[in-house]
Amino acid sequence: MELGLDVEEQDGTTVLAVRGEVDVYTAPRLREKLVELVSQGKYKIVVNLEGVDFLDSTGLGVLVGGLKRLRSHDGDLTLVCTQPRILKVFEITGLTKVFAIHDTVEAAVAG
Amino acid sequence: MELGLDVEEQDGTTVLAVRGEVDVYTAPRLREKLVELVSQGKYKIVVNLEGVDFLDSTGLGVLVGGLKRLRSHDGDLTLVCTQPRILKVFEITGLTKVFAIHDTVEAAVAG
Amino acid sequence: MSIEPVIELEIPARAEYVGLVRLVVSSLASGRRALAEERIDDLKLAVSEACTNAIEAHHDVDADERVLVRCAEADDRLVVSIRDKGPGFDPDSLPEHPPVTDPDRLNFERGLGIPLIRTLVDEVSFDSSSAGTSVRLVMFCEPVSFDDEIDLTLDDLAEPDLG
Amino acid sequence: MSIEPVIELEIPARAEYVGLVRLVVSSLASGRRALAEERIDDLKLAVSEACTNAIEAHHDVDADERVLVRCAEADDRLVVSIRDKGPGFDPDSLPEHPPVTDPDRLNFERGLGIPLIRTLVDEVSFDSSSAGTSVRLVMFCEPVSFDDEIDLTLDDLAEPDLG
Ligand SMILES: Nc1ncnc2c1ncn2[C@@H]1O[C@H](COP(=O)(O)OP(=O)(O)O)[C@@H](O)[C@H]1O
Ligand SMILES: Nc1ncnc2c1ncn2[C@@H]1O[C@H](COP(=O)(O)OP(=O)(O)O)[C@@H](O)[C@H]1O
Repeated sequence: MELGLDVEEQDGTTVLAVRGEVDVYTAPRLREKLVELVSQGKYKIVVNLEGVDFLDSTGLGVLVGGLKRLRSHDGDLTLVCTQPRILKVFEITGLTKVFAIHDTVEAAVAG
Repeated sequence: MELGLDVEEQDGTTVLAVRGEVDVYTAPRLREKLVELVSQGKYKIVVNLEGVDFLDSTGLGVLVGGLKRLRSHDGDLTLVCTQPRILKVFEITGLTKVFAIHDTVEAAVAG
Repeated sequence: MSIEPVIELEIPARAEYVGLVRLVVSSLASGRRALAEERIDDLKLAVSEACTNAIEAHHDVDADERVLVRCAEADDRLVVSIRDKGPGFDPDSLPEHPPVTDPDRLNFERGLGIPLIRTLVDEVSFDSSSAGTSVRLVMFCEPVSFDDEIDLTLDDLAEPDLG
Repeated sequence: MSIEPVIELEIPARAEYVGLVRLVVSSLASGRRALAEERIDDLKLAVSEACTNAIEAHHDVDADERVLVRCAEADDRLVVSIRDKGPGFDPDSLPEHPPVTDPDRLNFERGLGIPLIRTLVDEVSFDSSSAGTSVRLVMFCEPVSFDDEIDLTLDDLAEPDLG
């Protein structure tokens, strides 16, 4: 199972595009990537979930951990997601109130 | 598992387009369709395998049976197939020598 | 309602095999016309969460242990059970998270699996002891389902119209 | 070479479940970088043929019987075995088909499964008795494989160049 992780800079914001399935097997790679970006001083991160086919609670946990880490640097982690089945996981868990979720990368970068 | 079976007439030839997986579970439906066409007096049949993802020996058997049935009516059953993984099954079993296999429906209809 | 023969899938208790379990369950569920795509996704996620827990339960025990997934198909339901030989737990006394509006919420990366399972499937039951845990998930397949019942308003529950 | 833990999939002996077996095997095989897509297709077809035979073997016995598929992963190979409790057979005394150029060939719709299996995988062995049959298929995953060996010409087999 492959997890695609592509990083791009846009107007001073780091956009991390995730592709594939985020689960207990692949989530550690997402966590490492977020830790790496923070250690490089990237404190404004947009995680683009549009290419994600599956996201479970382990993936949610990694995103919560990332947000916490960034907040501690006065940064932010926001999301791009329009897929109903992925949004649903945020809704059920109430995390739509924790994350800013945008429809497009442009909107997310504009903040 | 769905097997798609679409029938079309082209210049006096019946083109049967097969989609999906042809195996022990779905092959009976292919057989029934061929029997039905023959009983309707369709003796020139082109089976288009371009939409087939998987074909096993049960599928081969149904095609051999169809060819035999049509030959007994002085008809013919020819194939359209360019996918290497499907062609391979005909090659290994030597059935490339039994069936006329064409690259396009047009070529098959032209005979 | 007759319970149909069962599919059994046994995997090593390792994270890399959860995807395979999802594949099997969603393939079986896709064969059910009565089950909408959205509900297949729900079942897939619930099974994945339960499998993840089963695998994690073995981390402290024996990495060579195995997780057994059984899928039974009946006319009106799909039943998936996930069994591990981990240390067991009490599903009714799990810690609660701070409300999502509390900044302290960010200190909790875990504990979302079982709440998700409870929301996603029609029925869930846990059978857990120190010898292991079995989680049983039920998804009804009939068009007239649970959801419709829940959507009943008080008016619907009033006296039947005898006219 | 260590044999890794095994995946077991048990299905009812019914045609509708062969697709599930293919899905599981090709998903496992796809996880192996060393296995080219073409060889995954070969393994998938061979497993499918063996499963079909296992299921058909039960038609005369007991429709409630089950077929067990085990997949073992090792560094250099994938091993898939398919076990049934059918009446058994002798793989070495199967009838031969007329040559494909013989018009009589069209009278034979069956009997292609085992020849296909033998061609598609690197190793196959049958263990069959009146209590059932077990077919073991081996696919090597290393880049330097069987094919290269078979491609050796007589020249290659001549005395080594000691220069
Ligand atoms: N199969 C299991 N065996 C043992 N403990 C379990 C099992 N499933 C869940 N638990 C316990 O319940 C807790 C909550 O599970 P869950 O809600 O899925 O969140 P998470 O797995 O992220 O902690 C787990 O941390 C674990 O302690
Ligand atoms: N697992 C099995 N149990 C019993 N008989 C088998 C089994 N596999 C194969 N056979 C026998 O060998 C024959 C040839 O098999 P095969 O080459 O796959 O062709 P087919 O299945 O189309 O007949 C079968 O018809 C059957 O009689």
